[in-house]
Amino acid sequence: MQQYLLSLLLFTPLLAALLSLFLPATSTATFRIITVVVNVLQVMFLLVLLLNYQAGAGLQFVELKPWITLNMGNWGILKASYFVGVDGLSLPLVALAVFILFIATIASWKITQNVKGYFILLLILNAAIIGSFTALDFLLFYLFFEFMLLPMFFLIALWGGPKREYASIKFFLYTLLGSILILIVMIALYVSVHDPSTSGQLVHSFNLLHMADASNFISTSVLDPHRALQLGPFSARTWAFLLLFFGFAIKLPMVPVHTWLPDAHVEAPTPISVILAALLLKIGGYGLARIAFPIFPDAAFHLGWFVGLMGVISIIYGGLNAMASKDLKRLIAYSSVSHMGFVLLGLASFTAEGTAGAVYQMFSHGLISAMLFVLAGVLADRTNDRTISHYSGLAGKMPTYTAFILVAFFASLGLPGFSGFIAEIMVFLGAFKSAGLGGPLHESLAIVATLGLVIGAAYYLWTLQRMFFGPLNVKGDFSVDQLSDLNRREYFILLPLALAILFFGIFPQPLMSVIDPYAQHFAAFVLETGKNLTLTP
Amino acid sequence: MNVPVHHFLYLGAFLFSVGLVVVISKRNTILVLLGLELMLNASNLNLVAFNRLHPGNLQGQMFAIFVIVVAVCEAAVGLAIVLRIYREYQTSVPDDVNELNL
Amino acid sequence: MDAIHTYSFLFHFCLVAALAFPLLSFVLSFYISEKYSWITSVLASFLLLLGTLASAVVLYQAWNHPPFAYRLEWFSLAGYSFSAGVYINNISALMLFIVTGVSFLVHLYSVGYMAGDAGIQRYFAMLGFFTFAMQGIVVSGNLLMTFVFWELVGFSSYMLIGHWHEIPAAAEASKRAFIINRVGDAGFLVGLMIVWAHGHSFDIAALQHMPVDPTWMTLASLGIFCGIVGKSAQFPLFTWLPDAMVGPTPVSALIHAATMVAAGVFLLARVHFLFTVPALHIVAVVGCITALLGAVSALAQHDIKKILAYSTLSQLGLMVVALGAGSPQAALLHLFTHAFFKACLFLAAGAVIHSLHQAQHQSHVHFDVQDIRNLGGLEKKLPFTFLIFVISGSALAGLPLTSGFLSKDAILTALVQWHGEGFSWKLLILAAVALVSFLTVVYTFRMIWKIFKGSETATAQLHISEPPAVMRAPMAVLAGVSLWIWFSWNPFNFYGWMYTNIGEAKPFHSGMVSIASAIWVILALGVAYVTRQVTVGSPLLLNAFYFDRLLKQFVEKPILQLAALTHHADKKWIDGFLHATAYAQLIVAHLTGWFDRAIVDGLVDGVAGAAKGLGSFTRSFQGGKIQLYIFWATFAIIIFIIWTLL
Amino acid sequence: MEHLAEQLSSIKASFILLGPELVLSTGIVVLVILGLIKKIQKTTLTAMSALTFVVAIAVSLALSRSMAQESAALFGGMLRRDSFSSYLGLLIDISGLLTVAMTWRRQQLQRALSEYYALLITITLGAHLLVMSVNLLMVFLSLEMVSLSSYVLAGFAFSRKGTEGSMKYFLFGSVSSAAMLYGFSLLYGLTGTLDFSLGEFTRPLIDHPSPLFFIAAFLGLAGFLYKMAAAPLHPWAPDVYEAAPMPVIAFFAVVPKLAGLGVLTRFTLALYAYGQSSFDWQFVLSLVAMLSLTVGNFSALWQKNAKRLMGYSSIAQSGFLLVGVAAFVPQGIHYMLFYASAYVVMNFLVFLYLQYFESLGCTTLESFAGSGKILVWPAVFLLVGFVALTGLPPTGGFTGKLFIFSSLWDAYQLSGKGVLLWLMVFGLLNTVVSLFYYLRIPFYAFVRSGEINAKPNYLTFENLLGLILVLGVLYLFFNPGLLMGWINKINFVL
Repeated sequence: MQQYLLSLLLFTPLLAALLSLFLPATSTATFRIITVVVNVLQVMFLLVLLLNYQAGAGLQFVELKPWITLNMGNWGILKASYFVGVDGLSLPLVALAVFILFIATIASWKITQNVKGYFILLLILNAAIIGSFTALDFLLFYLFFEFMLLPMFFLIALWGGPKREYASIKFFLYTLLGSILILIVMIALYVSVHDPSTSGQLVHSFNLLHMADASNFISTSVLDPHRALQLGPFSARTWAFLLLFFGFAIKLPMVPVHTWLPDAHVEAPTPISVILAALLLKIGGYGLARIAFPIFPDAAFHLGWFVGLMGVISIIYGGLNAMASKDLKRLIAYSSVSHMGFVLLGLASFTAEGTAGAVYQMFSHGLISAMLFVLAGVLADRTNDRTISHYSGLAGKMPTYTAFILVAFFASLGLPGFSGFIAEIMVFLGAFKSAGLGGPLHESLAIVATLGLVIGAAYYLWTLQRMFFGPLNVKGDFSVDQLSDLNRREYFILLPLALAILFFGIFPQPLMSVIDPYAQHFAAFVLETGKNLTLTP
Repeated sequence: MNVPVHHFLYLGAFLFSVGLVVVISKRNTILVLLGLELMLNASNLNLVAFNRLHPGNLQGQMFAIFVIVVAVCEAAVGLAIVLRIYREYQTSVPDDVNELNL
Repeated sequence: MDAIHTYSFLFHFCLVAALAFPLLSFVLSFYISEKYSWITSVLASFLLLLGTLASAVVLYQAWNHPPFAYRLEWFSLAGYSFSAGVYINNISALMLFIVTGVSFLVHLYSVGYMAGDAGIQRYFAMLGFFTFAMQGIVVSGNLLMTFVFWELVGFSSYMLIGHWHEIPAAAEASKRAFIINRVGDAGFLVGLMIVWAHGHSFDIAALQHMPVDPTWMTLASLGIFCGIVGKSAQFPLFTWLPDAMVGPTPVSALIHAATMVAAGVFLLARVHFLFTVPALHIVAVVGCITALLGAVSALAQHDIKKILAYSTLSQLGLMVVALGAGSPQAALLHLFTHAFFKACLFLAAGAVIHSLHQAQHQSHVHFDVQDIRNLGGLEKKLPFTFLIFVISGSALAGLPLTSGFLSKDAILTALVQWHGEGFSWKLLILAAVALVSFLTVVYTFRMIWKIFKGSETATAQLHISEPPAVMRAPMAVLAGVSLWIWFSWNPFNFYGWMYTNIGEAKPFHSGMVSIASAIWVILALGVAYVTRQVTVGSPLLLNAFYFDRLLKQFVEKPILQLAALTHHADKKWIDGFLHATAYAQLIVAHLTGWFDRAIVDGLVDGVAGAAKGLGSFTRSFQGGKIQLYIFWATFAIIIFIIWTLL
Repeated sequence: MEHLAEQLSSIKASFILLGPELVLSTGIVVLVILGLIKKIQKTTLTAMSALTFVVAIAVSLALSRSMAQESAALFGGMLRRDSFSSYLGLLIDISGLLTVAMTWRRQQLQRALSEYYALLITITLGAHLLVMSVNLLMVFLSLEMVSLSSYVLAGFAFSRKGTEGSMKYFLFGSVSSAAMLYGFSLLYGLTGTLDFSLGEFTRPLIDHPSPLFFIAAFLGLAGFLYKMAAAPLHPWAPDVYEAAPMPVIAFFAVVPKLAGLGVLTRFTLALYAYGQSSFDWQFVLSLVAMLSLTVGNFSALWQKNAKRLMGYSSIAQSGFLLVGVAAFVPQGIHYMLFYASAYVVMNFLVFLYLQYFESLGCTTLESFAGSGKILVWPAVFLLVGFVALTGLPPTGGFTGKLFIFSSLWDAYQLSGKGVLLWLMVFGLLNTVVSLFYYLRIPFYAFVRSGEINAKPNYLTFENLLGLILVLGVLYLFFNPGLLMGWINKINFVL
């Protein structure tokens, strides 16, 4: 079974979705149960995966099956494969995905409208997310990447808040724009790259590993690193990198292409917000680390400062916006923008610390943002009002809720003991160290980024002060009586999240030992290759 | 009498242009159809005239004959449509037939 | 470390126990049902007592033995190990004991003080956690771990200052304290980044051999100093400390004595070797400013706790000056003595407040019990508290025969030695310190006089009784250790057992300084007595030079404005219209605002607008008139042909 | 001069290779005759025309199997049957069959059904001939065959608007073909031959390039562009689409387009002369493609009527198809054929359901509101169709676009022409714009709430056919190899 683990993870939800399709829409409970069963199965597969994973052994659980092979005569053979595998980058994210999707299913219990459609879309989304994190073939990745769009669009547009139509379309357009940028590069890449394992015949491969090897570029191609064609101010490779970068940055999201996020979050139903923040954003960072940086290390090296700068801008701009937000969900959404800036900064450092920090941040932010959105959802469920200024002194009325809020807020602002701290400090160390190792980031970037910590503390504590402290008082169209404390289901959604955040904050080693070999390899690879390719005329 | 080929071509071009202008500007559909005929005949003139350049090759003349036939068909279809238009709209001014827009 | 000393199992056990008991207290508090919440208070105090005993054993075993170092790998990355190290030498063992001890006393005191409070579980939980975090800083042998506990101290102080969260001022002050600390911590983090980039280790022992470029070293040490400025409430990040007085008084005692502000000075002493000479000069100047500022501001305060808070500021300033002057021992000595007498003062002040509150509660008279203008003549009603106040106040003032005299003497001596011969700016600092010690006497005397002497005013009608024994006992203990005897046999010579063992002893002691200092203090006492009726009515001093308002005006407000601006800009994206912002007063704001409107806004609005515009343009050829279609097509073809041919 | 006997035998041989066309011609005659019978069942007519298409498909398959892959010149070089034209012919026949299937659902509403079918088959026949033509005369005749029948068919809604559409189509079409004819006449004069596949045709053009030649060739192209509804000869499309019956639009969106594309491919390749031409036809085609994409996509943003929206969509799709030709690399043509095949499937998928919804009263976009909640399957299938037209995975539309644009990238690498890079970026970004309007109908159907008078009925003919088409669209994504393997065998020679 071991060699099919990833396929099992991937196809179980799809099969379940197919099964659900043929069940009558009236038996609502069935769909919930099917989804939970899928989640349980996925957790079991994941456990087997984790137990058999060997840290430092590179890609594992690889499945490589031919998918599309087209013989185009003189032009060569077009080859795409079903190629999946996990390594230190994808394993934490796959684990996160399985965990968060489970949480999201439980959080979806209260969905009453069109249950069948909802859970089918959720299952499709599930498969697409897992697929994106495991695919090692560009075409396959792109398939999953695009596959997330439509379910997400409908999940927001059908089950969302009052401005859901606007938000969903904005989400869709933005993300599609990003994916088109990626598509352009994908086309350019696979035409330019050949599969080295086949001699004699020219095989155009979608294999990401082949693309990441500079010697696999066909020498006549525009993207050949040794014959960088100049197009306007940049070389073709730099352009390609920029397209990929912006494509993924939209997903990340990075300032200034972030505005879809607050809207999508504010309007999306709670479980979807959770998935959006915890998983979909990570695909941006994952794409950068898996595709953009390794394939164009020279361009990445050349533009590393820019990537880092955008990261810092995101950190601060996102933080400032969060500070001014009047809606709790919007605040959390902006804090996501701010936190994902660390991923950019870490990756751009070209150091093991920075890379590990970036991956850790993706994992940790997945947990923390999930918790934050669940919490925001709890309040919205009670009163349908998330305006910060409408609340005051909730601590007395909802003590357990406030306790979880405290955990989530302090975890998010990077208090030691919570997972975010490890991630952020690693990013800082890496980013600062970068210049000393010949990396692209100037020291000042890391120093300016520390402002983000202060701003983060400011907006969270201010929110605490405004909403939870002071005398109990509410405004708006609801009464204090509606503010009941957490019920059991909510409690059991939040508790595992809080424990996980705490666990990975206090015991980083299990996760770090998985990330470490990857981070070292990544940093060394991009730095060395980036430098070498840049030096070759 | 030896008229150079390009004179025919000028005439053809002139006929074509006149036809086009008629098509674009006339307010009566029948006249528009006439303009169309002019345009077709401009080509016919060309095709026949080019025989001068390619003597022994009858393709041009052949073509012209076909064009004449096709033009008849076209006129037939066109007139039928105009009749229908007149029945529906009580007008034969193309500009007034513009319910399909935007 | 030539002789390898093997530490006994008992030592290990007690070390773990000393740290574990406070943490246990924190954890257990959650498991006690709300009905029996009073158990928490007793249990917590008991656990802290055990912790104190354990730390006493640790102190005993470690005293004057080679340092105990233990490294546990926390996690590793890229071949580097991020370890959680423990490093115990005389200083840390002593500090551990003092922290745990003072904390125990505060716990004990709180049993009485906080009895009946609704959030008592939360209170004791955080108190335990606060102690644990501080202990972490003390025993940590690793800068990263220090930073971890450093932040945790910030967190627990946030929880404790804001304990009475229903009071808006408490919520505000706690937030402020945390954020200002965060500002310092950001600097600390920069220091850590520099250290890591150059040394690849956070281990304090290993860092001593780190070869570093002096510029980076200076920057690193200044970065770390930023953290210290935040935590030890130095200029300019001191405003949170007076504000934090809204928290429960025992918490103030803890913060001021052992657990929070002490952390900065302690750390500064511990990483003193990292500091380069220019960095130390800055340290000295900052300390001096803080000391002066605290002392003058204390003169004008009316609130008991505020007076004490500003006095802490100024005392901390003194310690930092001593550190800047290159004498960690003097600073530490003062830190230790200060821990006792300041805790004692706060507890005593708490006793006054507590008693008056109780009395007020019975008689339904309402006035601000913390305002010394409302007080007076309490000597008779609260004799025990008065005695405690006098002893600990003398220590604060640095009167002979108290611990404060000794440690202040040590600082002065260090400064005298530091400034060397001749005339330099260092002399100014010395003078300032002397002035501070003079002022300290004045405001301390004035405070005690106003509370206890004179005639009763507002309190005359009240039936006031001494606080319960559970509160009195800790006060008595702390007053006891405010005497000289615990620090040096000779009341005029600080060069006692403690001083000589907390650092490389510098054999420099000038009797002259002691005598001069004693005379100076007595003189100050005289001046204080003479001017006891004079009130310093300067609002400037009352508000500590309006520093927090300054911060508000020039830091907070612009940031909020900036935030509002960016948000506004983001919003406008969505709504699709612009309007002039009232916040655009600053140039920066203008610039970012412009950027956002022009570039960021432009994206969606622009793209959508352009798309629609283009759409209506391309559509405009589609007017439904067929001849026009033909015309346009002809036109397009002609254009096409011309364009291609040219 | 050949002997008459030889000529006759060659004509006889040609007739054998003209099997599908003969079948279609027979079909026309039979249908016209059947139409004379007063009491004929409408179903009989439908069955008859379906049969015609089925037989035509069968014959073409048999023919392409039996024929050696060499291309064969028919009737003394007037037509050429090769694998390229056979494939396009097959696509056209399949489209015809699907149109008949769509018509079947509304045959009771259709007046003059026998003429309707006869015209449909006539257009198919004309399209067949058009893609086979290598002679300008033949091109003109078959194009007119398609056009004249189309003009009439466009008015087969027998409504006011239908007549108007018919007239506009007629006037615009006649002018375009007149212009084309004028261009042809000049070309004849410049080259001395009407057979553009011959070297004689291209040689003088390479040797003596003159602007006149460019003008002539461009005028010729204009006729094809008009047939494809590509900019700048597109304005008729939305009007005609709005007015004609739904099956007719579906048919118009495919058959004349593919026929025009086929002949345009042959013609431009001849003009391009393997890059020896002094005129940059690549540039011209790229420009046309970009213009079509822009006009189609951006104008469609505003539309409120589903049929009209599809009119603009069809303009934009012509742009995409032209991209494959503009690459001027062999695999570009192959990829274009792949996209064309996918286009047939997704186009009919969309129109099938648009007709279905039209029968329920959904004509404007707003009227689709709420339909997705009651008619789940039709709405989902329609969504798949639109997703495919947008070009998102996992549909054949995506694969087609991927292929087309990769050949474009290849062409860019070969030639280094900036315009190709722009075309690529521009074309792909247009996808985002197209998404905006393609998703509007599903958006109304699923997201907006509204009333619709219908009962969910899963077992309809539409759903069966729709399911087949959906599976086809998905299959083309997951296993493009099968179709591509077939297309790859197409040996493209002029």
